[in-house]
Amino acid sequence: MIPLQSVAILFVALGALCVVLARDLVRQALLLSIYGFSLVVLFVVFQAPDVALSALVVSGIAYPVVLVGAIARVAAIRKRRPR
Amino acid sequence: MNPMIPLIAAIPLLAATLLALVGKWIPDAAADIVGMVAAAVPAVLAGIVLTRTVGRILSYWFGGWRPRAGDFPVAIGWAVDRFGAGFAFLVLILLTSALVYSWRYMEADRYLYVVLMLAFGAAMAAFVLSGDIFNMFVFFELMSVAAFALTAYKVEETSPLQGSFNFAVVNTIGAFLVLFGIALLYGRTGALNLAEIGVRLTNDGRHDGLVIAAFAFITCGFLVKAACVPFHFWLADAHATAPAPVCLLFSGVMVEVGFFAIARIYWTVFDGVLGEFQHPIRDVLLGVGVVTAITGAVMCGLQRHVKRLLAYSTIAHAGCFLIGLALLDPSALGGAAVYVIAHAFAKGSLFLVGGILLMTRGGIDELLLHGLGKRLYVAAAAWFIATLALASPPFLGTYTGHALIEDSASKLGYWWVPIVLAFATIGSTAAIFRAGLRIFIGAGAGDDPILSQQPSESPPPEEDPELGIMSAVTLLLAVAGLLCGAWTGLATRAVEAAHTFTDRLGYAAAVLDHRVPPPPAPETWHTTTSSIVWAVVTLVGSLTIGFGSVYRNRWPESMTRALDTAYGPIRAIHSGHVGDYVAWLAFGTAVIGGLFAVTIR
Amino acid sequence: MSVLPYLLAVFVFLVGLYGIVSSRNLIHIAVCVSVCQSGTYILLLAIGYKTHGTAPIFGDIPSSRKVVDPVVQSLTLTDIVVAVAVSALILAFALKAYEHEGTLDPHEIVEMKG
Amino acid sequence: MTRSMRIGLFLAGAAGVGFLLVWGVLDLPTFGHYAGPYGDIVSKLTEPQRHIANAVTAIVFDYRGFDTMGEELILFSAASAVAMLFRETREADTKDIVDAVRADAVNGLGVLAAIVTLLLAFDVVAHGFVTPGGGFQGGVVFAAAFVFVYFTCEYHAYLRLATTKFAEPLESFGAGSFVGLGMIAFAFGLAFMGNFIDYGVTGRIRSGGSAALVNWSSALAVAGGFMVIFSEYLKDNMAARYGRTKKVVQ
Repeated sequence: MIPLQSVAILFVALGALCVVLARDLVRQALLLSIYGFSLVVLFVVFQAPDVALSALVVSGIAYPVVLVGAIARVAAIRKRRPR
Repeated sequence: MNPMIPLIAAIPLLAATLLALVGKWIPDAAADIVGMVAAAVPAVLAGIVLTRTVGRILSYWFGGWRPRAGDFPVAIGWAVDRFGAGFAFLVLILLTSALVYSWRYMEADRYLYVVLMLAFGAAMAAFVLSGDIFNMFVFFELMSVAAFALTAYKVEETSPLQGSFNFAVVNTIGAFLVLFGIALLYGRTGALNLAEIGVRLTNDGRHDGLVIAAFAFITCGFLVKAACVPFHFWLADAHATAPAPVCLLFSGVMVEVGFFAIARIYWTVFDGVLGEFQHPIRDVLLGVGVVTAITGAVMCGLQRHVKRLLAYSTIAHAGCFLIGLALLDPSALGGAAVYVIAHAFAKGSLFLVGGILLMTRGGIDELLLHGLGKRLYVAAAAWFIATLALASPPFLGTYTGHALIEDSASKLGYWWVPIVLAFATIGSTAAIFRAGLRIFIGAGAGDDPILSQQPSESPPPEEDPELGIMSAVTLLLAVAGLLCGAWTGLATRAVEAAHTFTDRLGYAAAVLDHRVPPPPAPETWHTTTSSIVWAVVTLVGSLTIGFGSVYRNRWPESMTRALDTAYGPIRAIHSGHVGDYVAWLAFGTAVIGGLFAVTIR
Repeated sequence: MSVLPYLLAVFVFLVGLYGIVSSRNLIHIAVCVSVCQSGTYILLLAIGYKTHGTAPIFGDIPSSRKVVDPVVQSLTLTDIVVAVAVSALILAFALKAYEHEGTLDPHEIVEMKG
Repeated sequence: MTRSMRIGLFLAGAAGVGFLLVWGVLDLPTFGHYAGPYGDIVSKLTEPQRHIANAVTAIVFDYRGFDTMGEELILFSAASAVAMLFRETREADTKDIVDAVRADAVNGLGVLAAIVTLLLAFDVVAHGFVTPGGGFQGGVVFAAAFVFVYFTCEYHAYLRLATTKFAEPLESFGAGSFVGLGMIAFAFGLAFMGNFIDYGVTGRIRSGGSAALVNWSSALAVAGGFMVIFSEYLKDNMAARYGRTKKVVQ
């Protein structure tokens, strides 16, 4: 195992922990993207460029749009609902 | 290679995509017709394929990548045996019935419903025909995604979104467990074809942590789909939320697909390497089956939401199926197969009656419907016929399945198996009978303090519904369920098919070396006295207890209170909280896997 | 050290599960499910890795070069698509539940139990 | 069950599951010493048999193309399901919402970025057999090009471009043509998903035979599927933000 792999592994482990422990949704969405990019790095050092590219488009485009859309929607409803 | 085999899945999938393409512009009726045709044609194909699998395994290699005899299979192959073809046939028949029934049942955006139903049915058919473990996983996921979506179809009416959410989360995690198992197997054998993995694992011969963990994860992952305790929680929520014709497929075949997967993978992959540990594996799986059967039966008696009641009854029967599978004996497995068929028809019919009640009476709560079903004659007839079929009366309904499992269990020394089967059958059938008596006869009291209150679905009842087609399908299924048991030829054929199914070497020879395995010896049906005695016991027990529980208000108060207290803990476990469900999933996997780890050394 | 990638997969999977169990928010649960799933990608890719192997693309390398396993990579690609599809669906359920019940707390959306 | 009981139960279970998993992975071949034959055999085969340089895409679209068909159908089902769940909010509800970025520079850059992204998407798909990439990655990028329009220009412009009237058929067509290509092979007397076009030259865009068509149809399916999912989320979001949703409980 090369040192770069160890570093990537460490980042992924920390990233997963952060995503799960973040209780605030916006913060979690941001952390998920960062975690996604750490996965991209890991896949690159595992010599899997195709998978890395997939993980890149997924964590760079698909998850953010869907997740931020969902969070914004919740916020919009909450704002309109008198509590 | 027979082109009919891929068409069994390809036709409904192609129809689903085409329907999605044009669905917005065509009338609902056209979408329905396309759906029915696209389900019926592959059903016929599956039937034809079924007739060609007598004592044979037909393989099909996608993309024409048929390996030469003895070569490594580089592509995806399907291996169709009797069980697989028969199961696909059952799936597509039920899919067709559900779509015919939905003709008058579904409203908004009907084409999307048909699209998802076709994808769901095709995925199940493909799953049972596949001979490649990752291909199975893909279709397992397709089946799950379509199923999640279908639970939420009536999203405006069924406010408990809890059902769909919990279903999706728990089943997705179950699929991850399966995938972990697949990855471990791939790491050891470097193959994905079931036969190839089996050969390589057997030649390797190690039964170390990897093999045990892979076996445990694959088994537990599929047990989630099969709704076994403690992975069963999602099932009641999902059934209570899903539309009735969807429940027909859920209870009739989706749950059973989980057992099929375990059986298929055990007998093609693990049978060789873990063959000497049949005893511990049998004991662990039997234990799970017994707990599932008893939990399902007990919980079933506590329900007043009819679809939820039927869901718990499915759990009770799932426990019995698992017992049949866990005996790891061809004759018991054949018994489980005919049991599945009879149960699918009968339980499906009961769910369809539930749909009729929802549509015409605007409710699904047994107590609120008290006496309201009096004029639904056909539905009432279907309900009681199906109840009878599930009560396992001599030579009718689920009897042949029960008899085969019981006989094989006593041969193997498990004398207590009939007692468990009888308990599960009586507990669940009594509750179904009770609900029928209340709703269709108006018998007994309109109140029962023991039953747990649920938010009832309350769609507005339709003014003048056309029930003709719906009632006909419902009655037909009930009668089919009842008559299954009378046809002992079905049982003997199932046992023969089970011999082919459990023959690992024959399967590998057929898939990898293109050799025809020797046909199984022909079976004959033996009626044993004990099976008839047990059949009478379950029938009488179901009817008596069902009748008695209608009049719970005449029971002594102290007894009712004691029962309520006794049921407290088991009720509390079914909390509806997705976190609890996942915690139980982890715990159950740890216990089952741990038992395998301790006993397989 | 050489089992570290495998242990990472186990760790990520269990951490994701912990997130689901301890969560008080449906959207948070949906994200944790996708974290769980990334554990499976890591395990698959780690199994197919070869020391000093290159990516299995033979455009400008000789076909005799040692390459890592392409099969696990294709399995992972499929897995990723499945993950996104399932996540989008679970999130949609969460949003619908919020719309109906006005809460994202899994404890409060419970309507059926027992 | 209280939260602490739940977590306690889970930790007990997770300890067991973790033990099993670790026990299992410790018996795997050491990291970096992949032993199995499947990958090695296929790596050796793709170039001579199929003239595809990228072994991963060869497996995805050819050897295990049937899995990919299932995968596209999963995406298709999920996108249809999301559309079904959000069907309460129809496009009509968001028709007269104005949600625009009023800065010419941003608009211009956005359009430019969208065009470049589209070109990139085509490139990623087209070179799938030569370099990393292919139908899935390209398809997502394609859908992303439309999201650019939303982020930098106007919601309406996005709606006009990525209307579900366009995205849903695109998705269904893509997924359908995948199954259809499988069946066309029957007409040539081949097995389902058999190859019926010559393989071309390794390293060129047009290599891989009918797997190339499969690649493009999966690109369509993915692009359509993601566009549907994105549009539904954005549309629903708009309707919630601008007060057109009918159903708000309490």
